[in-house]
Amino acid sequence: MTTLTLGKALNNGLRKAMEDDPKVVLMGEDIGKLGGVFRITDGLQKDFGEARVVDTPLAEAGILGTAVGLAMRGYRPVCEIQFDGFVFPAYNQIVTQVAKIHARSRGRLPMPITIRIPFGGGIGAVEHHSESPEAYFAHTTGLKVVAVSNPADAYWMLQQAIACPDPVVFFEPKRRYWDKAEVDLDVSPPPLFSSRVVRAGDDLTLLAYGPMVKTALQAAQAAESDGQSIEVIDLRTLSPLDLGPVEESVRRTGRCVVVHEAQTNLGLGAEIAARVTESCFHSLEAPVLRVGGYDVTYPPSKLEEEYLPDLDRVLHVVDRAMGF
Amino acid sequence: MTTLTLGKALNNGLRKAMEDDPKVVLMGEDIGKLGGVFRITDGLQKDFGEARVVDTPLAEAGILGTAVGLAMRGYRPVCEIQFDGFVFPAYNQIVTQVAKIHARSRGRLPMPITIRIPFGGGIGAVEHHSESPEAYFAHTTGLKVVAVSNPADAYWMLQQAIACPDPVVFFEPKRRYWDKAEVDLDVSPPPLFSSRVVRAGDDLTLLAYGPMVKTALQAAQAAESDGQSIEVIDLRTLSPLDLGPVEESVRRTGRCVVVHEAQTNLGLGAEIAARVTESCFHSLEAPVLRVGGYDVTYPPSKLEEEYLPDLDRVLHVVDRAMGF
Amino acid sequence: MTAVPDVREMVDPVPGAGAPHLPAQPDLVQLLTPEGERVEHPDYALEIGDDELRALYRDLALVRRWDVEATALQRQGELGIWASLLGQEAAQIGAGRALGADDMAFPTYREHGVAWARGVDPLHVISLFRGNDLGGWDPVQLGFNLYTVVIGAQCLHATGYAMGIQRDGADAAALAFLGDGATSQGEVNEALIWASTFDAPVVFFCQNNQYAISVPIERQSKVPLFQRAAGFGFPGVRVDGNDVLAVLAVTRAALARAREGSGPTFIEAFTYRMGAHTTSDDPTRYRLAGELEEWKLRDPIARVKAYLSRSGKADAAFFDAVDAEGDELAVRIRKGTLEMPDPAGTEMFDHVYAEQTEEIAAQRADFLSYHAGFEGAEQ
Amino acid sequence: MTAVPDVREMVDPVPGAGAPHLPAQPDLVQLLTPEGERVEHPDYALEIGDDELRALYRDLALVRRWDVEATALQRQGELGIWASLLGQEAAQIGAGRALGADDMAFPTYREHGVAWARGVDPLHVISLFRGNDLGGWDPVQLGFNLYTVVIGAQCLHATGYAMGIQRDGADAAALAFLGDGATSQGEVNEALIWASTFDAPVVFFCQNNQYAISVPIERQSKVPLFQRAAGFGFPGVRVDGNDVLAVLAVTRAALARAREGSGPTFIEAFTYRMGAHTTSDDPTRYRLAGELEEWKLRDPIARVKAYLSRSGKADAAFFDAVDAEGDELAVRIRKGTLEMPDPAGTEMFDHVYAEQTEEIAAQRADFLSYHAGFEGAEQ
Ligand SMILES: Cc1ncc(C[n+]2csc(CCOP(=O)(O)OP(=O)(O)O)c2C)c(N)n1
Ligand SMILES: Cc1ncc(C[n+]2csc(CCOP(=O)(O)OP(=O)(O)O)c2C)c(N)n1
Ligand SMILES: [Mg+2]
Ligand SMILES: [Mg+2]
Repeated sequence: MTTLTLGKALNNGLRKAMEDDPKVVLMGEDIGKLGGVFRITDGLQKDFGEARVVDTPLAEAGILGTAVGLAMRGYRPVCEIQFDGFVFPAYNQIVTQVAKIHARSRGRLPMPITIRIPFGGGIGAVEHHSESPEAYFAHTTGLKVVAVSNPADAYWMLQQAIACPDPVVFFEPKRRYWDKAEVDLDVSPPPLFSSRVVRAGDDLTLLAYGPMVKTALQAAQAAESDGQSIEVIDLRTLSPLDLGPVEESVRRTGRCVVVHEAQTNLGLGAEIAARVTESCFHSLEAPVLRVGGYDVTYPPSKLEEEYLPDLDRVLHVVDRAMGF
Repeated sequence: MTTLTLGKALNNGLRKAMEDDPKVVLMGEDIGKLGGVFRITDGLQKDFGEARVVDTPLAEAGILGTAVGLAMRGYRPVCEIQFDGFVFPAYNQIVTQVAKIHARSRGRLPMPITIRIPFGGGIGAVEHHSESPEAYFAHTTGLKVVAVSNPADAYWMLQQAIACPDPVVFFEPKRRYWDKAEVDLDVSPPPLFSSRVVRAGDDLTLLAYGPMVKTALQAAQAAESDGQSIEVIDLRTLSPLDLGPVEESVRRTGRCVVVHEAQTNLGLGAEIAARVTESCFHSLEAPVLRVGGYDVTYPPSKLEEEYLPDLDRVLHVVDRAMGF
Repeated sequence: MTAVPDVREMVDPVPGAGAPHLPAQPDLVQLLTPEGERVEHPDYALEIGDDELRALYRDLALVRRWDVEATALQRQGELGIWASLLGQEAAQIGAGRALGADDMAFPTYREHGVAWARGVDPLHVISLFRGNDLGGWDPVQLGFNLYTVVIGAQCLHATGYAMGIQRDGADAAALAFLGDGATSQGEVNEALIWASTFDAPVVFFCQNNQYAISVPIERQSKVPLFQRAAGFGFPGVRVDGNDVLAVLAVTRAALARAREGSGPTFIEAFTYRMGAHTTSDDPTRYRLAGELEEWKLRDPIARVKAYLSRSGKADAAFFDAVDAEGDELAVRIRKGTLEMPDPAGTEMFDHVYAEQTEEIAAQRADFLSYHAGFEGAEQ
Repeated sequence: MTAVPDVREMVDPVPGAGAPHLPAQPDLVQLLTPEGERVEHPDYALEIGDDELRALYRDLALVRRWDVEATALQRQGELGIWASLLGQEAAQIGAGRALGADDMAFPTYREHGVAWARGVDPLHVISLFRGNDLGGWDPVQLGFNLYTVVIGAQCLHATGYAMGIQRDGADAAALAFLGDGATSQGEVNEALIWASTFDAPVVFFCQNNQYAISVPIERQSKVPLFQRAAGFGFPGVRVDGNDVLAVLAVTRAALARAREGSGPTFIEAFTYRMGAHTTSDDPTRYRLAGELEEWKLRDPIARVKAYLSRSGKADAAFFDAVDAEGDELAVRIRKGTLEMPDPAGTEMFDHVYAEQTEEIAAQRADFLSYHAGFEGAEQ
C-alpha cells in the first residue's frame, strides 16, 4: 500500500509498463525534459532515454500517424494529447486509420496504441482546455475507450490499456490529478473493460465516470441524509460499455441517472439511457435521466462552475427521477 | 412543377443560392470543370466563374479553414466534402473553429458556412466512401445538422442552409442522388429545422432521415399488409432535433423505432430514444428501439447489404416493438 | 551529387537550448544592432521620423509594462493564466505598426503587442485570461481577430480572409501570426499551399522564439524556418525579431507586396521568449539560465533606448514620461481587472448560435428556474 | 532583392492541363530517353545486366496486362471500381524493384505495379476492388502495407515505421507512395517534418501524374514538387517517372541513403496518368485529348522495348513469350475473379478488435439468428 495522487499513479503505471515491455514507447508534446504539462511523464525520459520517451514536433496528426507506423513495426506507442481540445488535428488518423486498420487487415495489423487524454473542466483554464470529447471516440467502432476516476484505477487501468492489443483512448480526469488515495500495488486488478459498484444503494442507480465519480459519491452521501439510498456505479469503460452491473442494479432500484461533464446531447448518457431502457423497460419507475454539461459551447472559466454538473445539480435530477 | 433527381435538385438549389446572393462561394475538390464526382456542381463554374466555384488544393482542413476566413470577410462559403469518410482531416477546423467562433466572438463573427457531405452506403464503393458520420457533428455544439431525403427538400433545404447565419452540416444521401420526384419551385418551404410526418399511422412511430426515409416508407407500406399502421416521420433536422411532431405521434402510438445507417452505438437513435423516453414515459408501451448499422467497421461492399438496415430489418424491429 | 544535395550543410544552423552564442547569420535582416547602432540593409530602407521612433519606444515600453502587470495579477490569483510576451515586444510592435487600417491581423494567444498596436483595450485581453470571456474586443472593427489557442488554426483563416480581400478587390492584406512550434502543424503548411496557389494577399509572421513550451526549435525544423516558404513557391525572409525597425521594414514590404497582388511572404522573426511559456510553466526544467543571459544582451527595448539616447532623439524627460505613462497604465489595468464584473451565467446560452435554438432556449430557462429555486431556498 | 527572391522565376514551370510540350527540365534525372536511348547521369550510375533489363520489361508488360484486364472486369460489372495505373508502370516497377526484402512499402490505392514487384497476388488486389475485402494480402510478410485510400495518411505511417526500424537497428527503410494531389494534405507535410527531425529511414515517392482526379498540378503547387523537401531540411530529386531505369537508380540511391542513416529523401517521379482517375471518372470533362497523345510518345513500356530490340538484348521470341505470359495472367485473373467466393456475412464481426467485445459477439449472434429466421421462413 502506498499513497499516491492520481497523477503520480499514472506516472508509476507508465514506468511499470515501460519496464515490463521494451516495446512501449511514449510520444507527445513536452513529455521529455518537462515531463508533460501535468508531469505525468516526469522522470521517464531521464530513465528510459529519448528513443522511448519522444518529445515530438508540435502536430497531433503526426503523433498518431507515426504511432500507427510504430505499431506496425511491433511497438506499443502511448501517445499523450496535451489537452482534450487538441486531439482534433489527430482525428483523421484516429478515426480512419487507428480504428480501422485491424479490420482492414483482418487482424494482421494489430494497433496496440494507447491515447492518453487529460479531459474535463474545473481547472480554470482558457478555451479548449476543458473539453469532454469521449463520445466522439466511443461512437467510433474500432476504438476502446476508458476513463479513470481514482489513483488505483489510474495505476492499473493504464497498464492494462497499454497491454491491450486494441487501441484504447484513455481519459484522465485532469482536475483529479492531485487527488490522493491508497494504492495497493500488489493486488490483481479487475478486468479493464468492467464497470464497478462503488457505493451500494436501493432507491436509485447513479452512473458516472472520470471526474464525476467523486461528484456522484458526494451526491449519494448528501442524499443519504434525506433518506435516499443511492447506488453509485463507476462505469470505467465507455466502449465497450459494461452494463451488466448497471442492469442488475436498475432492476432493483427502478431508477437511473447518468452524469457526465460532456454536453448532454449525444453524450454517453444518451446511449446508456437507450440501452438501459431497452433492457430494463419493465423495471423502470422513471425514465433514465441525464445530468450533463449544457448543450452550449464550453464557457469561459468564470462560468464553468455553472456549466458543469455539481452535487446540487445531480441531486436536483435525482429528485426529478424520484418524483416520477 | 418539374421532375428532378435529388442530385439535380441540389444543383438547382446551389444555382439559385448563387444567383440570390453574390457572397455565396463554392469550394471543394473537383467541383469546377468536373462538376464534382457526383456532378452536383455541374455547370456552375462555367456560369459563375472560378472566383465563385473554387477547385481547391487537395486538403479538407484547408477548405474549411479558408472558408472560416472567407466568412469573416462576409462571404458565405459552401464547402463540398467529396465523401463522408474524408471529412476528418477538416475535423479540427470544424469542431474547434467553425463551431466555436460565434460563441467565442459573442456574435461578432457569424459563421454562415454550409458543409455539404454526401453520406451513407449502398453504392458498392471502397473503404471510406459509405460512412454515416452525422452523430459526430450533431454532438458538436455550435453546428447545426440536417439531412435530406428527397428532391424537393434537397432543393429547398440547401438554399435554406446556405441562407442560415449559423454553420450547417448538410448531409446528402448519396445513394438517392438518382431518385426522381416532382419539385414545386414556387411553394414556400417549411422551416429548415423542422421534422415532418411523411406517412400517417396509429400503431407505431417510425423515425428516419436521409437515405433511410425511403426504406422506412417501404417498411410502413409492407407492414400495412400485415395490418400494422405505421406513422413515418422524416426527421430532416438532426441538430437541433425537432421532436414536437415525434412526441405528439408517440403519445398516440405508444411505440417508437428509429432507423439510421450509422453504427447504432451513440448514433442519433440513442439521443432520440433518451429524449422521447423522457418526454413520453407514461405513454410508451415499449422501449424506443433502434435499427442501425451494426457496431462494426463499415464492411467491404459485398457485405454492405447485410450491414445496412433494410426493409426486413426494420420490420423485424417493428415486430419486436409491437411485441412488448 | 547535385541531384541529392545535403541541404543541411548549406544553411546556417539554428541555435537552440543552451547555445551560448548566436551564430553569424548572413540572412538576418537587421537595421538596429543590439548595441543600438543604426545599420542599413540593401533591400530594406526605412525612412522613419523621430516622432515615429519615439512612438515605437513608447509602444515597446508600455506593452512590457502591461505584461509585467498582468503577470503580477496572475500571481495574485486575479487571472487564470497569462502568456507573457517578454522579449518579443519588438517583433510584435514592428509587425503591428506595419499594418494598415484595412488590414486584418490573426493572432495566436501571445500577440498582446499587436493588440496594442491595433488599439485593443488591454482590459479586453485581460478579460480573456481572467476567464470572463474568450476575448472582449471587436475583431471586425479593430482589424484584429480574436486570439486563437489551437496552434496554427488561424493561418488558414488569414489565408481565407485574404482570398476574400481578393474577391472584394480591396487594397488590404491579412497578417497571420504563428510560433515556431506551429510550423509543424499540417494546417499551417496547408495555409502556405493555399496562399501560394491563390496568390492570396497574406503574410505569415512567424515569431521563432526558440521554443514551443519546452521543445526547442531543432525538434520542429533542422533548417531555418524562413527557408520553408521557397518550397511552396513564395519568398521567405528572416529578420532580427528583437529589432523593431527591421521588423517594421520587412513586414511593411511584405504587406505592400501582398496588397499589390504579388502574393504571400513568410517572415521568420528570430527572437526569444525571455519568460516562461505561460505563468503555468517552469522553464528551469528545460533550459539553462545562461541562455537567457545571452539573450538579455539583445533586449529589444534596450537597443531602441540606447539608439534614441545616443542619437539625441530622446532625452531623460521623455523616458521618464514613458515610465510614468506605464505606471498609469498599470494602475488602470489593475483597477480595471479588480473591478471587472463577473459574467452572468446566462451569457453561455446567448451566443452559441446566431439563431437561437429552442433546445438551448429551454435549457436557459431551466437554468434560470434552477437558480431561482436556490434563491428561494436561501431566503 | 536577395532577401525576398521571387522563387517562381527561378524554377522550371510544371506542365499542366493542355500543355502540349514538356519544357526542358534540367533537373530531371533520365537514363533512358523516350526514344529508347540509354543515357548517363553524373549522379546516378546504373549497372544492370540484360536479364534484369528483360525482367523489368516483363514486369512492365504484365502489370499493364493486369490493369487492362481489371478495367475490363470492372466494365463487365465484376469489380465495383478500378484505379488504373496506365502510364505509371515505370514509376511503380522502378520503385518496387528498388526495394530490398526487409524494406516496407506504403502504397496508396494505385500501386498495383509495386504490389506486383513485392509478390502480391493480383487477385488479392482485385478482391479489394471487387468489394470482397479491404485488401487480401499479408502486409507484414510481403513488406507491402494495405492500400490506404485516405489521401496521404500512409506517409505518417511510413515515417513511424521507419522510426521503428531505427529503434530496431535494422538495415531497412520505408518507402511511402503518394500522389501529386496528396502533397497538399497537412498530414503529408507533417510526415516530411517528422522524417527530417528524426532522420528517419524513409523515402517519399511521389508520382506526379499531373492530376488529382480533375485538378491539375498547378493547383497544388506552383513550383516543382521535389523542391518542397529542401525547406524541410532534406534532399528532393525529380526523376523521369516514365523511365524505369532512372526510377530504379534514384530510388535505390535514396533507400541506400536512408538505410545508412542519412535520413529521408523526397522523390518526384514525373509521369502521367494515361487513363481515367478510376473507372468512375470521365477525364474528357477536364483535359484535352492532345495532352494524352503527347504523353503517349513517352510511353514507359515502349521505350524499354525499343531499347531492348535495338540493342539486341531481346528478340521477337522474348516479346512473344511475355505477351503469352500476359495472356495467361489475364486468364488467371479473370477466372480467379469470377470464381471468388463472396465473403460470409459474419466476417464483418470478426476482425473489428483483436479482443472481441461482448457487444459485437452479441450482435454477431443476433445476425446469425436473424438470418436463420429467414432460412426457416423460406423452407
Ligand atoms: C493543436 C494544439 N496542440 C497543442 C497545444 C498546446 N500548446 C499551447 S502553446 C504550445 C506551444 C506553441 O509553441 P509556438 O508555436 O512556438 O508558440 P509560442 O508559445 O512559443 O509563442 C502548445 C504545444 C495547442 N494549443 N494546440
Ligand atoms: C482525404 C481524402 N480526400 C479526398 C479523397 C478523394 N480522392 C480520392 S483520389 C483523389 C485524388 C488524388 O490525387 P493524387 O494524390 O494526385 O493521386 P492520384 O489519384 O493521381 O494517383 C481524391 C481527391 C480521398 N481519398 N481522401
Ligand atoms: Mg515558440
Ligand atoms: Mg495525381
